[in-house]
Amino acid sequence: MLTRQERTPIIPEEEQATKYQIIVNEDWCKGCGFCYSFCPREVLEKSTRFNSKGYYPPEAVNIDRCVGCGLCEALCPDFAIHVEEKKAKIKAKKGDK
Amino acid sequence: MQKAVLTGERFTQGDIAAAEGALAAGCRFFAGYPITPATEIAERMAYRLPRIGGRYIQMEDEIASCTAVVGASYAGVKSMTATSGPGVSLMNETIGLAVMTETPMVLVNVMRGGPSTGQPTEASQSDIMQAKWGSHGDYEIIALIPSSVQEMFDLTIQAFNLSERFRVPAFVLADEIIGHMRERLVIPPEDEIEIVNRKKPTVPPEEYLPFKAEEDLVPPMATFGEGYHFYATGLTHDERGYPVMDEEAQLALVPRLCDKIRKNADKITRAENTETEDAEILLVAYGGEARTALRAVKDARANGIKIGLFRPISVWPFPKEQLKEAAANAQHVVVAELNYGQLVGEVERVIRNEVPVHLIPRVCGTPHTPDELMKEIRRRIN
Amino acid sequence: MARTEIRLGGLGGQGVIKSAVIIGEAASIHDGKEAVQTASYGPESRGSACKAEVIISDAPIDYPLVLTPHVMVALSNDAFHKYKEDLSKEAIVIIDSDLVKAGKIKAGVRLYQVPAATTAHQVLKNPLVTNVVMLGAFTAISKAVTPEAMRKAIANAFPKYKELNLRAFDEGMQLGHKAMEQSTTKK
Amino acid sequence: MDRLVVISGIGCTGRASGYFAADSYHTTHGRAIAFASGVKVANPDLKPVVISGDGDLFAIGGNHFIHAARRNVDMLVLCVNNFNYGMTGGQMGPTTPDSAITVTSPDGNIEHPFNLVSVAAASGAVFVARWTALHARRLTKSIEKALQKKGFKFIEVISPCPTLYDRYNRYGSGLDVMKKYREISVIRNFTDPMKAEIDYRTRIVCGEFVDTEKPEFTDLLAQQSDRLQKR
Repeated sequence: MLTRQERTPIIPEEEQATKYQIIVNEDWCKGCGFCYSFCPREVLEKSTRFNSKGYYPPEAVNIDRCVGCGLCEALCPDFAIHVEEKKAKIKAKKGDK
Repeated sequence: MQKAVLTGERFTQGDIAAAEGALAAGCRFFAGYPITPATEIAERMAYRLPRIGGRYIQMEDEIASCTAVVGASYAGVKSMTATSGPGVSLMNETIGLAVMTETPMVLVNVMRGGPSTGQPTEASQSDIMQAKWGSHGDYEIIALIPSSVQEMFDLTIQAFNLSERFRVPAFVLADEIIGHMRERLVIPPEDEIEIVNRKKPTVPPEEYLPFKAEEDLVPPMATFGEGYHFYATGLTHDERGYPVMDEEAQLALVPRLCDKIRKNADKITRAENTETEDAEILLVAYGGEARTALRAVKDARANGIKIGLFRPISVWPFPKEQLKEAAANAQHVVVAELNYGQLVGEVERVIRNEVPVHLIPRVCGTPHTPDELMKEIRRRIN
Repeated sequence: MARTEIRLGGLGGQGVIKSAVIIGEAASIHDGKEAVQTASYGPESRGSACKAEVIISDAPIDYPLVLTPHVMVALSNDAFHKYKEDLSKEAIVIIDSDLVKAGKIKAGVRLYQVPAATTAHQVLKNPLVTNVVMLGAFTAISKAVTPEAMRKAIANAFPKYKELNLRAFDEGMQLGHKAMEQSTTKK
Repeated sequence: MDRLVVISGIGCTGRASGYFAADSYHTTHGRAIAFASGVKVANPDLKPVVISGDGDLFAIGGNHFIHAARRNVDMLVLCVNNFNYGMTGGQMGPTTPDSAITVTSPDGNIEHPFNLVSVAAASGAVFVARWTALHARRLTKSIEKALQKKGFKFIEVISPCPTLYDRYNRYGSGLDVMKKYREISVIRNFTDPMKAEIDYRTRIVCGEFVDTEKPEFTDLLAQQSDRLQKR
């Protein structure tokens, strides 16, 4: 058995903090709350400002905790959320091809 | 492997001739549901299509059959179905969809007596108006009416050609007489058969607008799987194919769907005249009944009566100009049809009140005999 | 020959329609004449009286249905009595004398009796060829089609049983000639 | 992507086909599967995906569903089940539960609903799964898996209808319903579809229930045709 100190974290916190961004198309949001209610990492929260339809869109308050699982994007009934890896990573991906 | 085009002479049924005409026109998909008196077409297609690399599918009902035909046509294969009036009643929903999404397809309706289940094994021409107005909404359609086994073959090919050319469903409106009788059918060599295929887009996918019409009011048609990634819907749509519910969209679409047939009518309509030049009595008859009429005209001419026959071969669009010409010297126009009065309305619209238009209807399941017809004509004219 | 109207009557299942198709094919494809074949279709396909008709002509055929038959071939009693009423004057009527009892018939009609069923059973050992025996008799008596054309049409119609059916046809031709020697015209 | 054809019927889910950058077609009510059958038989290289609702696929289109499944025509059918006719204003339909309130069952539905996975399995589908809208990632995996398979595949997606059905039956907001799914749904792969319970209030059995192989219709058609052409 490895002790806790010996294990390498699978997702190093410092790397994680720069990895993902959540883009919200606020005006498409109808405020259903699915995204922030079911985010497994509590990244999203209901914001305090109205969008043009009068709903409170979500905002990523803990983006450094995001693991890019995409559940918020998948659950959004209005295609208003987009989760993507940050540009540095995207570049690397393109380079792979 | 069997040949798609069975060049040569044979003694065969009208229904079989329609199936062979379809194959000669390039039809490689048939979806249908059994119904008298059109079943022989499905039976022939079930036997022939797999032997020439085509596909036959018997669907669960006529709605499914017609819808599968629309799907197959969008998948790029020339497709058809065959049925009788009760089947067309079910298919009308999808005929509207096919009109709206500008789908080339052929429907053979071997008409029988109606309404409802009616007279399955008897002859009738009572679906003339159903073909035109069966589905809801404003639209135009093409319908050709054969008078012989040979014409079942020839007109089925023409129905395919017109349907492909104008991206509109085309009917072959046969009656039970022509569908079931046997005559000589001459199938020409394959290279002598004129085939028309739908226009294909000439622009790359990113510039393609699936419902942008060209000068002839017909848009080029991409098919599924070619990389155009287009969308089509039965809703009112714009040139991109996407639903748009406003006035302008409906105004841009519906008149074009009608006008592409109305304004090209001279390329679609066809009719045949027999002894019409000096005819004082113009008889109008079509399909199986036209053969009675032809005999009646010959007999009457032998007795010195100046009578001629105008036979519409396309009923939709109706050959207005040809009728006007044929009726130039007529003092009476007589319409004989195997229904209680359908095409007579179109004839009246053309003739207006210039000379009397008489109707000789017949709804009993058999055509008039030539003598009966002449008697009816005399009764109305004197 | 202007227009010959032929009617075949029998019971559903006796090959009445098939016989009419063979006559039509012989005339239109092999004799090079014009021919139209029609049938009355009822809901039953076996056992009820049925008829099939052929019109043969040198000129294109306009009206495709039979009005006054010039030739009638009857394979059943029911059909004979049901379909004999509108025969033309001097019509030729050929009956299978094993199956049809010729009762009253119009004056002027020439009646020919052919024992087709017995011949099919006893000579050809196959009752299924009764209709082809009748086709032989029809060809010999009516002369509406040539025997050569009929033989070709029969061969096309029964590719697997060509020999048997051609023999049945030949037997029928002979019976036809015999019947002509014995024929009577109703006065 | 060039082989994908997305086809939908009419209803809340009807417009789904318009959201794809792929060949797509929006049919009349109930006919998406019949259209897809035509597409697949005419060009077997294409991969039809039908996305539609419970009313469209199982009431007006029910006959097409069972027969396409019986024939095993290669297509994926995704049914978004919201237990009522949403687009036309919340009428009862073939999946509306016993005693549920809708505008056409204002005193409680007395009809017995279809269990869709059971209908699909009994009709012959080679892949049958059920997820709720909350199981977005498992659903995605099932869709991926189903697309790899040949034959008639069916996935039911239980979905909230917060503006109509859920409101009439006092189930709360869409979020409340989604939370309810989290509470009552259980994943039981390979449960007998007949026993895959679906009770909006107490228990929704989710999972992949059927995953089997059998000859596909257009393959059989092609084999038969090849054999006949060689004659």
